[in-house]
Amino acid sequence: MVTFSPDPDAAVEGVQDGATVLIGGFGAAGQPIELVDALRRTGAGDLTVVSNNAGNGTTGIAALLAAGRVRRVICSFPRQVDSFVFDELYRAGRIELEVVPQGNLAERLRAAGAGIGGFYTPTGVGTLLAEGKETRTIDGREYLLEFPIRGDVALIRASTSDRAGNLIYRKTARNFGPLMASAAALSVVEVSHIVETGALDPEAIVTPGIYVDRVVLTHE
Amino acid sequence: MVTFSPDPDAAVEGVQDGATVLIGGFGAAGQPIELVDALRRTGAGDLTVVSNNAGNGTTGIAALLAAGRVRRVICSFPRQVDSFVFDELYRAGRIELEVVPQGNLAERLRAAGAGIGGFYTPTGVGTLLAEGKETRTIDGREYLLEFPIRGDVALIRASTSDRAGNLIYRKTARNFGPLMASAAALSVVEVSHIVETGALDPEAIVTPGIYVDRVVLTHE
Amino acid sequence: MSERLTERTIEHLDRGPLDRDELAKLVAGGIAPGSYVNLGIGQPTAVSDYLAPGSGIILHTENGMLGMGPVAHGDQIDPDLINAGKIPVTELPGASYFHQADSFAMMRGGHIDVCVLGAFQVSQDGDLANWHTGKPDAIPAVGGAMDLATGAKQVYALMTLFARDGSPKLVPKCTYPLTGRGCVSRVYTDRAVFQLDGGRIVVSETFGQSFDELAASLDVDLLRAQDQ
Amino acid sequence: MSERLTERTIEHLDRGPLDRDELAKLVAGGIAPGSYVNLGIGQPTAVSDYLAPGSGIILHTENGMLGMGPVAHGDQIDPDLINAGKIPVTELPGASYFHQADSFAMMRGGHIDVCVLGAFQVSQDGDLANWHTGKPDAIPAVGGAMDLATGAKQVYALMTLFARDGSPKLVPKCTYPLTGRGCVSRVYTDRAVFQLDGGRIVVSETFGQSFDELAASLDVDLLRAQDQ
Repeated sequence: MVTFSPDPDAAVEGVQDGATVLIGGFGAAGQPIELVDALRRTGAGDLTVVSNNAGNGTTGIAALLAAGRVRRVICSFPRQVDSFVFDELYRAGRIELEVVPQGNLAERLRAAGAGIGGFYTPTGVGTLLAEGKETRTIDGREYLLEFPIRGDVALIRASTSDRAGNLIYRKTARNFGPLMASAAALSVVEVSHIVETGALDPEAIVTPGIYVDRVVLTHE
Repeated sequence: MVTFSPDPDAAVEGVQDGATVLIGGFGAAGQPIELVDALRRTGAGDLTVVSNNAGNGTTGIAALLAAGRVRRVICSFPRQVDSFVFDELYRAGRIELEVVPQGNLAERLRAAGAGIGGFYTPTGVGTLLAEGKETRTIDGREYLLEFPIRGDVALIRASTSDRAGNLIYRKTARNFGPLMASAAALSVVEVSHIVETGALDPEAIVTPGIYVDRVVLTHE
Repeated sequence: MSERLTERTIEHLDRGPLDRDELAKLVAGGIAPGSYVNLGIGQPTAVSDYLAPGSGIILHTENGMLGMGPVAHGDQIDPDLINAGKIPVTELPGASYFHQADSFAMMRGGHIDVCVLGAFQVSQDGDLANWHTGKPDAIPAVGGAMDLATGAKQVYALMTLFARDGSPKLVPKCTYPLTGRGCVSRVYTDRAVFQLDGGRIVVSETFGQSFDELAASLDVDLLRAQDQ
Repeated sequence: MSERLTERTIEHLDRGPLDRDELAKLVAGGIAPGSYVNLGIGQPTAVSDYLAPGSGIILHTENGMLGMGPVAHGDQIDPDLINAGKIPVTELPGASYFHQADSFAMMRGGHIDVCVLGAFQVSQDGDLANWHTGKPDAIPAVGGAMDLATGAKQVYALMTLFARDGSPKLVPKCTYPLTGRGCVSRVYTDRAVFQLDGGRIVVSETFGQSFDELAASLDVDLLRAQDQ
């Protein structure tokens, strides 16, 4: 059942050292900035962060990395013009990196949420990222076997939640949110608006409240 | 690119003998009755029909079966109070049946649309429906390997299409429509309403037009 | 495994077996407030009549909906809004619709707290048989039964304890074809409520008979709650 | 394989190599009306400036949108509406939004007609290298590149024919780490357009040089369209 947290710090309470944390967003769109900042303030460390990118500038995920809280990053695109915090840690051998093609990352998160034990994907076949992975030829095409990525906690951003935790997103900020909400034991969402239950169109709800545990209202 | 057919007969033109036809609907909700009737009128035979049910009464899929056009049915729930047409053919050994748990059926259709070569599902493990299927233990749990179900053509029903073929559905009539539209080489949709492109909320489109080839307006 | 129902086995000797409504009410009372619940076709559907208003229990129907309301009547009937038993139903505030892959992802992924399913047989290991009589001329039809049995966090079986021919339906090993292995954690029957726990069967309550009378009528070993 | 571009190899000797805009325009003109198209990060993005209005070409951006419009300026800029290069863009009528699994299902499932991708190297077998320089200190970052290369019906590579050091980028075998195997069907460069077909390389057009001059500058065997 969804609960509404008074502030981001309350919303991320209980994240343990060593947790796997799924963090939504593609670039700045859909980044749960306030929740990531709150996570940093908890002091929880030895984290595995699963996110499309590995932080920009000195805020959000980059600040979490800079604070030394992250042991391992699973992402599709760590290297960006302003990913210097990650770059430095990586080059110094102080952080582990698993690079996953973006579509495989999305599908592995979906598999975790959907109870799928593994799946065969054509993406990555014959590349460096296939090393160590099982392959199988199905109907004449080669595939890699990929496994689910489950989170202990998901931190995501949506546009609006109703009182039942049903979520809608805005435009391309939807990106990983619905998948991560389904793939984590505890799903925490920051939203710009909270409305009464029944105010959202049942045909247009993207993440049903069943996938949501905690909601916090933050500034837009 | 989507085209708009003048009537259901034009919409189903070109279905070949031996085709695999995905037919939407769960019970009466979302059944593309007019397209199924038109398919019967084409005379195409030796069909494999993939649908949740195997026909009710004497109309729709049941009429297609009664006309002797179907060699094989892949479905989750053939037996119903009024499935006498199927029942009789099946008992007479005149139709093949593959029973697939409803969730595996849905996931196999999704896999076909998503380019997934196969996936491991826990559903069906240790049952009659696991016979002949490969199993694998992942993280201590046993799974069955299931493969995609692709269609040559999908016949589905939606509520509304815009001129770009973007679809929305009504309530539980959504069921298999979005999956089948993505899983077939040719997707044919009957709708109750056609609106101008731009009239549907981009956040609420369920089946993007990329999955739609032919649309026909039928009575509600 | 689910929490203990009772500290001690309660023997209701001052009454007969439960009727269908009493049984549905008992099941409803055993579901925690705020749970997401799927009620199988047939007798389990009646459980919805006894869910307390304000309990915050949200019903899932596997044909693609959360927030299902009561059965529709008269003008409420909408052919596009049906439950898994193909009965017209209604929509509650906060409802949402989704396609079949999303609906079964929800089920298979372990997001539904409780699924209540009818049963032909349940074994002491929690195996469930409810989809196929095993008769050679039977037309197999599984629907979502296997997905539900396999996917929910808790599966409660709801059945009469004895078949029409008098044979017990809680058995050492199912003779009917299985729907799922080791999936049932609780069995609600007209004669008693059982908790299944790693091959052990603990009796929570009996109706119209004593624990010993119950034990004598079954081919499985029973435990009293207080003997655990 | 895609349809032949030209019946005969056309040698444009009265001009120099194409500049970036001319090349983008050429690629745009080679995309069939009504196609669903994904334009990769970098130079391919410029192709959108030359898609004919009324062509009905619909752009996919893998971060979750169909019906992407031009780059946003001024008041149009919405931080929630960006393309895969993280540049603010606009929305056209008929656009739709979806999450990352749905977006890559669309790509992986073969629903996107054409994907135009930048390249470090393309091999005669259609192998694509565009994600990793292979340098030991490089931080690997793949994004959606492998999904795009593997998933689209047609992959067009868009690149200069020669690297800054003068080495050809259309090669017998890629020396850079691969993005995808045998995925490229057409190569657009400033010096020529190539069709790849089962290990054979057919030249459609040359710019600023003859077929023979082009052939002499590369380490791969080239065919004239009319010799096929």
